[in-house]
Amino acid sequence: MAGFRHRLVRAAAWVVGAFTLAGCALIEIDGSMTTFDPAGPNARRLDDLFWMVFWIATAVFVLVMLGLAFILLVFRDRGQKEVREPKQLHGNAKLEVLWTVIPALILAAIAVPTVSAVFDLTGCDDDAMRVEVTGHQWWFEYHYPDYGFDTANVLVMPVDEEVCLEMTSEDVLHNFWVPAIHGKRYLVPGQITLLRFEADRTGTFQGHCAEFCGLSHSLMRAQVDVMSRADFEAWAAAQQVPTLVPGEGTLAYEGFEIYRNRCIQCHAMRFDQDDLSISIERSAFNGPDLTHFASRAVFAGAILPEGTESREDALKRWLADPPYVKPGSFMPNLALSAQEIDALIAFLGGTE
Amino acid sequence: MSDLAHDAAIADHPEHESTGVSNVKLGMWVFLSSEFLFFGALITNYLLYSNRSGFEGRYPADVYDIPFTSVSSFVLLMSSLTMVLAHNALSRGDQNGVRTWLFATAALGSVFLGGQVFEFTEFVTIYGATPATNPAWSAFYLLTGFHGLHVAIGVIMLLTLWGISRRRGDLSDKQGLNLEMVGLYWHFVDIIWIVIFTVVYLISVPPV
Amino acid sequence: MSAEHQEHPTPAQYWKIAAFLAVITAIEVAMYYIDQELELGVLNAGILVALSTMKFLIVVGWFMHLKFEKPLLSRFFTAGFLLACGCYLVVLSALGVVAVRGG
Amino acid sequence: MTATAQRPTTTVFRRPRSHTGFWSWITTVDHKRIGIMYGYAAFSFFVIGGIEALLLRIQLAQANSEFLTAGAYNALFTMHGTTMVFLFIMPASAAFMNYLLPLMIGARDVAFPRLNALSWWIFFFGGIFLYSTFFFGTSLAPIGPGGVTGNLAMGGGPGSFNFIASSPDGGWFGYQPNAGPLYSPGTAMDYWALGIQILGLASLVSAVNFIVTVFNMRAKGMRLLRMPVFVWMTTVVAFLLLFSLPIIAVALFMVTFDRQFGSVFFASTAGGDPILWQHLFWLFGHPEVYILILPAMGIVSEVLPVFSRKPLFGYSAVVFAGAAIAFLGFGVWAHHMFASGITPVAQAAFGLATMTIAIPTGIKIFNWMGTMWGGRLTLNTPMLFAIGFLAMFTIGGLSGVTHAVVPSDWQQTDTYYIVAHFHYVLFGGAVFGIFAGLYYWFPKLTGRLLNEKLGKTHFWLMFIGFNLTFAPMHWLGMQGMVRRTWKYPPEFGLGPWNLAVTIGSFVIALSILVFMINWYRSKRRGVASGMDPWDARTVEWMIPSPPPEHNFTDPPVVTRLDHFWHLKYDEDEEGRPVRRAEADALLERLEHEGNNPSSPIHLPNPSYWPILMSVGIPTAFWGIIYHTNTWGKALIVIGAVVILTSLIGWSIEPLEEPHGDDHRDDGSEHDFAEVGSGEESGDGVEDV
Ligand code: HEA
Ligand code: HEA
Ligand code: CUA
Ligand SMILES: [Cu+2]
Repeated sequence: MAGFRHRLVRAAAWVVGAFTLAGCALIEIDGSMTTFDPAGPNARRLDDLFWMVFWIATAVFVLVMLGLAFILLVFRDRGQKEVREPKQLHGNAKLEVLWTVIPALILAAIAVPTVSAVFDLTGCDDDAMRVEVTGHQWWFEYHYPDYGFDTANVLVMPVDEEVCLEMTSEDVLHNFWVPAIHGKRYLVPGQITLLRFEADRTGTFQGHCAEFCGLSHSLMRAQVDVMSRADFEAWAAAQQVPTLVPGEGTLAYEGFEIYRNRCIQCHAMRFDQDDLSISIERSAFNGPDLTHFASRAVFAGAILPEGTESREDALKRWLADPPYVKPGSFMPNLALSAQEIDALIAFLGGTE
Repeated sequence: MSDLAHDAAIADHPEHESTGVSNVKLGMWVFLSSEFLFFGALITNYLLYSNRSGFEGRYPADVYDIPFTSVSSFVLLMSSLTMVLAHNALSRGDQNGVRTWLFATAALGSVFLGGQVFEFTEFVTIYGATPATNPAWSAFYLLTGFHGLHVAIGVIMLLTLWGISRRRGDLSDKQGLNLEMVGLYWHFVDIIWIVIFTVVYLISVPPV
Repeated sequence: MSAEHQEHPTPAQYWKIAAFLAVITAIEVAMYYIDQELELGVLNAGILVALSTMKFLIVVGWFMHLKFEKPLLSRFFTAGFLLACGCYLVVLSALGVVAVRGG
Repeated sequence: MTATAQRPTTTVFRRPRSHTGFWSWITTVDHKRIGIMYGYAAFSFFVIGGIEALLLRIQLAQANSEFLTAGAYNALFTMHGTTMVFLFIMPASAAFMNYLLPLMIGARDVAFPRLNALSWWIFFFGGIFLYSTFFFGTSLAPIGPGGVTGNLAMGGGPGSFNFIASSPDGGWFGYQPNAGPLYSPGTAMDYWALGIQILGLASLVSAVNFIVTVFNMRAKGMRLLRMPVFVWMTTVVAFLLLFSLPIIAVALFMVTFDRQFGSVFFASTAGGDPILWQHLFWLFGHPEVYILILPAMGIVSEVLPVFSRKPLFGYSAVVFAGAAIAFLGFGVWAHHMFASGITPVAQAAFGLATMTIAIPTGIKIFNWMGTMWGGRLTLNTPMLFAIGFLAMFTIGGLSGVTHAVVPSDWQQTDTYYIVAHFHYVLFGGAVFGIFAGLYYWFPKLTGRLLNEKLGKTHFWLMFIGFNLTFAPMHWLGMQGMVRRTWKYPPEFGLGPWNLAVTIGSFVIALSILVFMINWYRSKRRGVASGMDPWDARTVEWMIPSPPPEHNFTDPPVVTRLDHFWHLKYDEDEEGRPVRRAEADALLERLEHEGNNPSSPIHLPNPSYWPILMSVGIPTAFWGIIYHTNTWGKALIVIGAVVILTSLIGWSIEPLEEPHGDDHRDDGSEHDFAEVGSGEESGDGVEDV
């Protein structure tokens, strides 16, 4: 029986080790994409469901493993002389019924909250504010029908009220995911899918395109700014006004010229002089609307600026060679000179 | 099922537990049962897309030539008759009958294929409808095309058998079994067309 | 050939069966034109499906001799058929809804 | 081999006669040799797929790594998934089925030996075809709306393409329209679609073959409910293949037509529906995952009883649970699409359907534990792997149930939590099961035992490495690490655990190396195993190891489940086995008779046609990819001609050498009306 105790000790050691490891992990990970820190009722509902099923599954697993461990410790053949041949049991109808019914019951218990949550959490309330989300390779576009402007990469929404995302894609499948606010939903070309967004805490939340959508799927991220209703209205108002054409002769104006000759092919922009404005429809190919570019914390699919990088450096890198930063990028390398880049940065810097 | 296999073994096989159905025949039926899922998928595509509204250009159902297709369907249906007559002749040892009916079946099959070729060319030339026109047409061509392919393969097998019986004057047991198998295959292709003719041609109406 | 316990139909019977099939086909085509006039819609579809099912069963049962074969064969055959119907109907209904608007 | 003798050579269509050497392998129709070839091919692809995985892991070892380009990464995970599923697990299972099915039901061979060879060669050339993409395939930057093309970085860098990157990169389920003509231009995805098409054809042929074999070729008394569970699972899998492959075949044809012939099934611009692809793929794809696991479950059901010295607990329950899993498996596919916007009704229905599968699977798990309960457990390597399967698969299964809780799957889907789930079921399940089988039947294959020390080292290394690799993925997924991501930023804080995963994957690699060494050494210098090293229960152990070409000198007449065991053991009044006095004499007799048949035995002849025909298929498919230019068209024609000629050759090939006193034919005098109809020759093996 010494061997038996020995084995127990070893097993215990393993378990402790595993748990400490897991513990470290919990501390170590800051988790800006974690699903365990919900910031809204929907995400919280999902979180609760997960832990419910997680603990049930864990219980089942532990029971099975205990059974297995017992069997291995007790019935293992250690070459003892005295052990006799085992009874040749062929089965037991009662047991069969038992381990058919019990799992069935457990599953039924899981099924009830599952189904109710499915129906509660799909679709939107009709009076919810609509935001039209369009997926592109590799960035998200947001259109605010009630206010009539477009923005990109950063989704801005008011706190404590439901916002209904009406989503579609312009090219391939994408999958819009902001773990803190709700689960995922595909963006399907030619179809509309709905996602009910609601946050009960202001702040900035990270998101990511979760469906494989080609070369730069890994670089298709999203950011959500949740703010008070008042701040949101202010922001929306600011977004509605067209941006100023910089004064002649300034560096910014050179940048404006470059925009008009080159960038305009893909990037729409609304100016205070209407005749200059071009809208998405008029642009040959649809890149992000740059009207209020400077008001967005991140750009290029919400991947830039990286870490502590300054916005300038990030823009420099990007404008110098987009496909290098983002493989397959539909924005080509325009072979811009250093001062052309500076001019553009100056111009874009002014688009508050 | 175990008893079934057992009876069979007692009944007509001293050496094996077995269904009492020859391997080839059993295999053929098993294979045919999977063909249902093949054509099922093709028909599903067609039903899905022929009921989606808002496609470019015409829908197949707009341009079907029902009288023409009815005739070719009738032809294929009758080829099943000739096929079964060939098989029947074989079991009566009437080798000439076998040869005649085999040829008749192959001929009818070819007529059906000709009809399909004609139909396709008509659609392409008159209505400019190609697989690229819209998903409904893609589905139409894939479905009817694969059915046509099955018919073509059947015709080849029929002619091969016919050729063999011409050369050897009669069909060996093995060839005989092959004839039965080709028969099963042929009838199956026919019943698939029975479904296609009804579901795709007669029922389907373009979405409004 | 193999393990058929009942009697084969005779050629005469085969001709009769074929004639019957031909008649059904004729009725089907007729239904098509009747529907053009009367707009029967679902009813028409129902009738047509019923008729073609009849044809289907006759060909399988007599021409393919399934009626005279060991039940095992029909079991396989129907298994494939039913599975196909079941799965694809679900696919169709699922897609029919999605197209309108996703949840 | 006793069954060989000299005979006059005749006719143009002589059948090949060599029984040793290269040609004998090329032309063999012996299910055992075909099984062995399947096995080696599958394992080679495992190594390739594994090395692809290791490359993925090196890239992901730390944040923002640039070891691989984006294109290369996408290509590698696509090829890794495709290889492991279609070129490793499936053929590995096929290897066991081919080798064991006839032996376990007491048959001379499968019902259609030549078709069997055909399946194998089609698979083999299918694999070659798929991998030829590395040399011939191209994949280019996507073509966006308005015909604008994406751009690749000039002169290297993460944005550029390279050797690896020019192979399929649409993911193993090639979602549309991303894998379509616009967004994956170039030929790589065509290689993928057509390659899987070929592999599917191979499996379909074997499926028919195995079903007929099981229903018609069982030795006398081997009723359906006396068959070993592995045979049952083979049958179930054969039906799953039979009914699910046609679906993927159609779906792949649609893709090929979209990409090659301008149809618009999935072109969203023309109104094509990308979700249709998902339905068709998963309608195949979910049955597929049970195709991958059920053989392993069969293997485990053979190994556990032997090393518990008890019969399988609840035999019929285990069998019917297997069938139930397969049946339910056709009704749950949309659980891969919970986030795709299908209606709440559909989501709920498929969620519930998915959960129900836990019930039959549980029945299996519990019956296996019941088998071990009160037994006398020998914890040698095969047993360890079987127990490892039990534990690891349960984890994977339970995480599967957490996906079935639809709303929580909205968070999990497309993250590493899913990657964790399916590696626990695929690696912890299927792969552990396969290794259990390898250690268990190696003596049958070679007459030698694999080395236990190395075996145990292999097991523990693999067990630890496996958990180190895949357990953290659960955590990573819930921390927001999405799948198929080539890079992740440091601020997500995923680095440390990804490093652990990478280390784990190399530990697995090491364990596989140990196994390879063990195999290599034991094949030559392993301890002789004798005929019945494990005191086994099933009839494949009633013949010498390695088995003679004709398997059974006279097929067993089976009296009950575990026939062989009951020949060796009686039960005392307490129901405990007592070895019969004559048991050892019996074994000796069986061994002697097995090797020296009194009367010559009829076996199907080898044939050239299967391999020839299967060369034609990839040839034609290469042609399809390049059909726009003349030599493409030429290839199609050549392929078609090769296939047709071999078809004709096949059908008029003489069933035996005329006047040959070599009895290796299947009895052309066979009356096909009744199976085998009495006379011994060929035992119903039809030379088709
Ligand atoms: C061997 C292959 C295999 C097997 C056996 C399974 C088994 C199961 N799988 Fe898995 N699955 C895959 C391979 C497999 N899966 C793959 C490859 C994918 C990803 C494809 C891709 O996206 O690339 C996937 C993805 C996948 C998804 C989609 C996730 C997503 O993409 O969002 C889901 C969702 O429901 C799922 C569920 C299940 C369930 C419920 C089972 C069940 O069969 C499990 C049943 C077993 C148990 C439950 C454990 C034992 C039972 C007991 C101990 C009884 C008591 C238990 C209870 C009462 C709960 N799987
Ligand atoms: C049975 C199937 C199977 C198996 C066995 C494996 C085995 C492994 N898998 Fe795989 N995996 C899949 C099926 C499988 N996988 C599927 C279907 C996908 C989805 C693909 C997709 O998303 O499209 C996937 C995806 C997948 C991913 C996610 C990629 C992504 O989403 O970005 C990762 C990442 O870590 C991964 C890792 C591994 C590792 C480390 C192993 C290891 O266990 C491998 C161990 C084997 C070896 C290491 C080779 C043998 C060892 C040697 C030859 C030793 C000598 C050689 C050297 C040391 C170089 N797999
Ligand atoms: Cu968009 Cu991934
Ligand atoms: Cu699944």
